[in-house]
Amino acid sequence: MRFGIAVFPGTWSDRDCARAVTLAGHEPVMLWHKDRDVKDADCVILPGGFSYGDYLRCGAVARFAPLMDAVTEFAAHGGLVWGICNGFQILCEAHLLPGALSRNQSLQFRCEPAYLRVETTVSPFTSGCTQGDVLQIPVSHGEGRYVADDETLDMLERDGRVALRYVAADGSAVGARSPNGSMRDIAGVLNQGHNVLGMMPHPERASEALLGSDDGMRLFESVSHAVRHGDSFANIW
Amino acid sequence: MQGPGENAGAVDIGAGLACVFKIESHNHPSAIEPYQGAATGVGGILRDIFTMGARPLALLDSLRFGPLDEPRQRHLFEGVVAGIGGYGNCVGVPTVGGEVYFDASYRQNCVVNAMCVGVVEHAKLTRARAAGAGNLVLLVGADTGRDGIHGASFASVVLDEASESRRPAVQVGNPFLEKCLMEACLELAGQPGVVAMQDLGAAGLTGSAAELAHRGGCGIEIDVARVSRRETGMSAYEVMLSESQERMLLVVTRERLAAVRETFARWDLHSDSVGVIFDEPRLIVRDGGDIVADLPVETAVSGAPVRQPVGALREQPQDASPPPPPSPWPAGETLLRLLAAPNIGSRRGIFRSYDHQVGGATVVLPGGDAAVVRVPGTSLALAVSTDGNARYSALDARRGAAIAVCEAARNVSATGAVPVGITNCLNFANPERAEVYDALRASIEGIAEACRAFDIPVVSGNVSLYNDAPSGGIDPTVVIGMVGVIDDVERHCTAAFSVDDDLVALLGPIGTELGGSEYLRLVQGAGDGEPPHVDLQLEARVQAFVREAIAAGLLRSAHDCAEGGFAVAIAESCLLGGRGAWVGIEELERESADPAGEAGILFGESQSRFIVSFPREALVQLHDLSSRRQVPFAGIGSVGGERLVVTGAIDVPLSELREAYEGALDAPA
Amino acid sequence: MTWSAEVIVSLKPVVNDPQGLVVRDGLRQLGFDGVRAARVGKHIVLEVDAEDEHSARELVSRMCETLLRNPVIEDHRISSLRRLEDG
Amino acid sequence: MTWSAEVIVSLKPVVNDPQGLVVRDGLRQLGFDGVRAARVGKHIVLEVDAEDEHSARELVSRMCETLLRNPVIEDHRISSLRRLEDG
Ligand SMILES: Nc1ncnc2c1ncn2[C@@H]1O[C@H](COP(=O)(O)OP(=O)(O)O)[C@@H](O)[C@H]1O
Repeated sequence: MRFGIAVFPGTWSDRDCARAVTLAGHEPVMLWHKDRDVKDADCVILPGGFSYGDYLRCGAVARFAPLMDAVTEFAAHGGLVWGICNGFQILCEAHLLPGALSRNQSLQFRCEPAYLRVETTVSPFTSGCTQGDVLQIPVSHGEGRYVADDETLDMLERDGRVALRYVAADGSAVGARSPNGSMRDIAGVLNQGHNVLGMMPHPERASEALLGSDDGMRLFESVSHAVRHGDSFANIW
Repeated sequence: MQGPGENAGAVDIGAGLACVFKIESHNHPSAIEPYQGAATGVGGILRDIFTMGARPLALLDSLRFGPLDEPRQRHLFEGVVAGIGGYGNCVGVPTVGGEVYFDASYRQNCVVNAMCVGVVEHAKLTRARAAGAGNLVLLVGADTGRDGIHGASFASVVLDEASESRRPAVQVGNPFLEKCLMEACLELAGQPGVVAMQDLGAAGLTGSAAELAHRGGCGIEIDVARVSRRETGMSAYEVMLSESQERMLLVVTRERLAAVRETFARWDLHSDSVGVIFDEPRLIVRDGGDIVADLPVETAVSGAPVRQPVGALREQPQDASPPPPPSPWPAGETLLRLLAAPNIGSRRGIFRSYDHQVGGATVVLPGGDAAVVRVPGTSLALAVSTDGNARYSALDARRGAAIAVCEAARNVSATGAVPVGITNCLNFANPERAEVYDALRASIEGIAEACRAFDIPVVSGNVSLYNDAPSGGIDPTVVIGMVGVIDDVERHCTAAFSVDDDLVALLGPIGTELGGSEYLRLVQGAGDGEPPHVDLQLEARVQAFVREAIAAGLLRSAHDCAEGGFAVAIAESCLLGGRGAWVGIEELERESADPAGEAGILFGESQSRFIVSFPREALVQLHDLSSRRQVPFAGIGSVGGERLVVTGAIDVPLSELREAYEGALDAPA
Repeated sequence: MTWSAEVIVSLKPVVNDPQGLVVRDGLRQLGFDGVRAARVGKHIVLEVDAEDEHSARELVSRMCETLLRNPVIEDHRISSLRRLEDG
Repeated sequence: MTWSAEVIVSLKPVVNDPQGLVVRDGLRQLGFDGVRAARVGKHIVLEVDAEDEHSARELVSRMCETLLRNPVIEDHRISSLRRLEDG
C-alpha cells in the first residue's frame, strides 16, 4: 500500500516516516504542500517538524496550504489521515480534530521516551493492538499540551475517541509526570469517523529495536491491515 | 579529503561517502544575549556543513559558564541551552552530544562552541571556490539588514561596559529560513552548473565574496544595488558588511541560473543575481553605476595583524604539590557529592530539551560517552564527542590539550568506533599577553602530538581570542570535537551495565592522580596540583583493545574514567543500566601502594582507563587479548543488585545515587 | 491608504497559562511581592492598505478570524487602528 | 489597591522578526494582498498591588526593566493601567 507523506516548509520527520513506511514493507510517496493532490495514497501522514517555523502558532499557517484542501477532502471521504506531532497540531488548527495543542506545562521542549496506553482498538491505527497495551514511543515537542473544554473532553471519552494516553512504564497513571501536562493525559485523539488520528509522540522513531523500541511499527501495521481489509472495517464506526 | 581552508573539513568514511565536520565558537554574542547568541551559533555551523553539500546529521555543543549558583550564570546557562535547542530543534538536526563545565574563570566570559557533523557523497562534495569568468554570483536567503555590522571585529574585542552600547549587534536567527535554505542547497549540491557555495559569515558579503575569489584565484564583482534589503537607506558599506544570518552565496553558470533560482523559489526563497566572476584577482564593489571599491583580492583576505606578546610567562609550579587533603566525608558520601557536582551530574535536563532523535538515526543517545548516529542507507555509524578539561589546561596547557584529544578518542572508542579525525576550537584570553600566547602555542603542540599518536588528522577548527575581562581571562579552553566510524552499527557498545552477573573490570593503569581533579574542587574548592600524566602509546593501546573487544562482541559495556575517576565511572554505568554492582579494590590499593590511598583509587583522574563489563564466558578471551595488546586488565567485581558496593569503602543504594546525579543542574528551590 | 493596526491575541480566561504563571513567579522571586497574576498573550502590529477606516477594521477582523487567533483557546481584539502617512 | 497593567513588549524596529515575516507571508497567501508588514510581540497583563497610580506605574516599569523585556533586542511600553475593584 501507499503512504502519502506531506512535506511543508519546515517539516522534518518526512524522511523518518518514509523510512518507517519502507521498513513496514510499504511505499512512501512525498506530497508537496503546494500540490492539491494526495497522489492516490491509502493513508496520508502529516509528519513532525516546525512547519513555517511554528511561528504564530504551531500548524496555523500550514493548515492553509493547498495540500490541506486535498487532505480535508480525502478525510471527508473516509480516507485515513494520521497527524504526528506537528501534524496533530495542523489537524487541530484545521478543525479536523477538536481541541488545541498549547505550550508544554514545563514551558520546555521535551525529547524523551514516553509510554502510551492504547485506549481503543476501534480505529484503523490501533486495531492491531490490544486495549491497555503500553507502547514505548518517544515524544519531541515544545507545544503538545492537549487542551479542550470539558464538554469536548467528555464527548471524546464517551465516544471512544481518546486513542492514546500518556502513562507510566507499567501502565499506571502519570499525572504530573506526563511529558507536557495534557488534559486527562491525552496523547492522541480520533475524529468522529475514526479515520483521522492526531498524536504527539513519534511512532516513526520507534521503528527498530536498534533505536530503542519498535513499538511504533504496531501502528503502521494496524494501518496496513485496515487498508487491506478496507471496506469491511468501514462499518465498525 | 578536505583539510583546513574550506568551510569545514572532510574525511572519507567509505561507501563512497565523506564525513564533513567543524566546530565554531559564539562566545561573545552569547555573553550578551544568550538565547540568540547561541542560536545563531548553531545556525552558522550548520551552514558551514551544508555549503559543502553535506546533510547535517548531528550537532554537539560545548559550553562553559561561571558557577551555576550565581543567578547571572544560571541565566546565561539557561538562555544558551534554550537557544541551541530552539534553533537545532526547529531545523530538525539532532543535538546528540556536547559538554558543559562550570568554573570561576568563565564568570565574565562564557564559552559557547557548536559542532556539526554531516555526510555527503564524494561526487557532491561542494567547495567554496569561485571559478569560470562570466559565471554569476547569486545571493540567497534572508534580506539584508543592518545586523551585526562590525560584528567580525566585535567578536574579538574585550568585553567591557562600553559593549552595552553595541548591543544591536546581536541578531535574531531564523531557523525556519535556515531549514528551507538547507534543503534547497542540498538539492543543488553536485548539480551541473553549481560551481561553488559559500555562506555569509564574518564581514558579510565582503568576507564571503573575497574568500570565494581568493580560493578560486579569480576576481569577483558585486553590485550592492541588486541586494534585497530589510531596511531602507542602507549604504553600500552597510550592505557589504551586514552580517544578517541565513544567507548564502552561490557561483553558477549563466545557463543554469534560471534552474537554480527555480529550486530556491520552490522553497519560497528569494534569490538575487548580485555579481559576476572574472579572471583578474580583484574584488570590485559597485552600487549600480558607481564603483565604490576596487582592490586586489589578496588585500581583502589577508592582513591579520602581527603582534608581539608582552608580559611574563606563567611560572610552572616547581615543587611537587602538597599531598591532597583527605575528604571530610566517608567515601560513599564523597561519591554522592561528586555525582551531585555541576561538573559531573546528569546532563539529562539539558539534552532532553534538545531533539536528539530527529532523523531516526540516533543509536546511542546522549548521557553516556560518545553519541552514535547511523549513516542513513548504510551499515555505518558515526560516533561523535566533544571534550576538553580546562582545569588541566590551566595547570599545564600542553598536557591538557593532549588529554582533551585522548579523552575524545576514548569516548569514541568506548562505543566501538575508530577515530577518524578531529576538529578543534581554541578559546583563549588575550594572546597579546605572553602567558596566554604561550599556553596557546603549547596547546597546539599538545593537540598535534596526541593526534600523531592516534594517527588522525585535524581537519578543521576555529579560534576564539580575547575572552577577557578586566577581572581576568578564561582558562585556556581547548575543545576537541572527534568523529569515529563504526563499520557495522549493530556492533556498537554503550556505557550501561546491562546484564546482571556480568563481570566488571578496570582496563588500563591503576592510577591515583588527584591533581586538577573534581575531588580536589570538592574538598578544597579548586582543582590544583599537577594534572594527570598521559602516556600516549599506552593510551592508544588501551583504546585499540577496547575497540577490538567490542568488534569481537566480547564487551557488554565500556565507559571511560573521566572527571570524578573510577568511582564515578562505575556509578554512571550503574545508573545508565539501572543496575547495581559489587566491586573490590583491595588488590588495586595493594598494587598502587600510593599514599593517596583510597581517595586516589576511587576519585583520582588518571588517564587511559575504562570500566568494562562482560559475560563470564568472555573472561578468558579478554585476558588473552590484554596480554597480547599489553594492556593492564584487572577483574574487580560484578554487576547486579540495587546498590553500588565498593568493599570497605562505599555502600549506597542506586536510588540515592540517582537522586544525587539527576539533581545536579536543578535550580535551587 | 495605509493603516497600522494593533491586534491583541490572548488566551481565553479559562485556559491555563503556564507562561503567565512563570512570569508571576519570576517577578515574585525578584521581590515584586505585590504581583497577583500575570497572563501572556500576543501583540501583532499590521500595516495594511484599505480604502477607509471601516474597511481596514473589517479587513483586520477577517485576518484575525482566519489566521491570527485560534478560536478554540484564544480571544482577540483590535486595540488600535490609525492611518499612516502614505509612503 | 489593585491595578491591572497591560504591557507591550516588541522587538526593536531594527531587529529581524522571523515571526512577523511568516505572519505577513501567510496573510498574503490567504489572499490578503494589502498586508505590507507584520510584527509580532508580547502582550502581558499584570495585576499588581500599589498605593496609587503613580507607584503602580513605577512598579510595572521596574518589572519590565528587570524581567519582562530583553533590553538587548526588545522595547516595551505600558499601554494601559487601570484600577481594579478591590477583591
Ligand atoms: N584551531 C584550528 N585548527 C584547525 N583549523 C583551524 C583552526 N582554526 C581555524 N581553522 C581553519 O582555518 C580556516 C579559517 O577558519 P576561520 O577563520 O574560523 O574561518 P571561518 O570564518 O570560515 O570559520 C577554516 O578552514 C578552519 O577550519
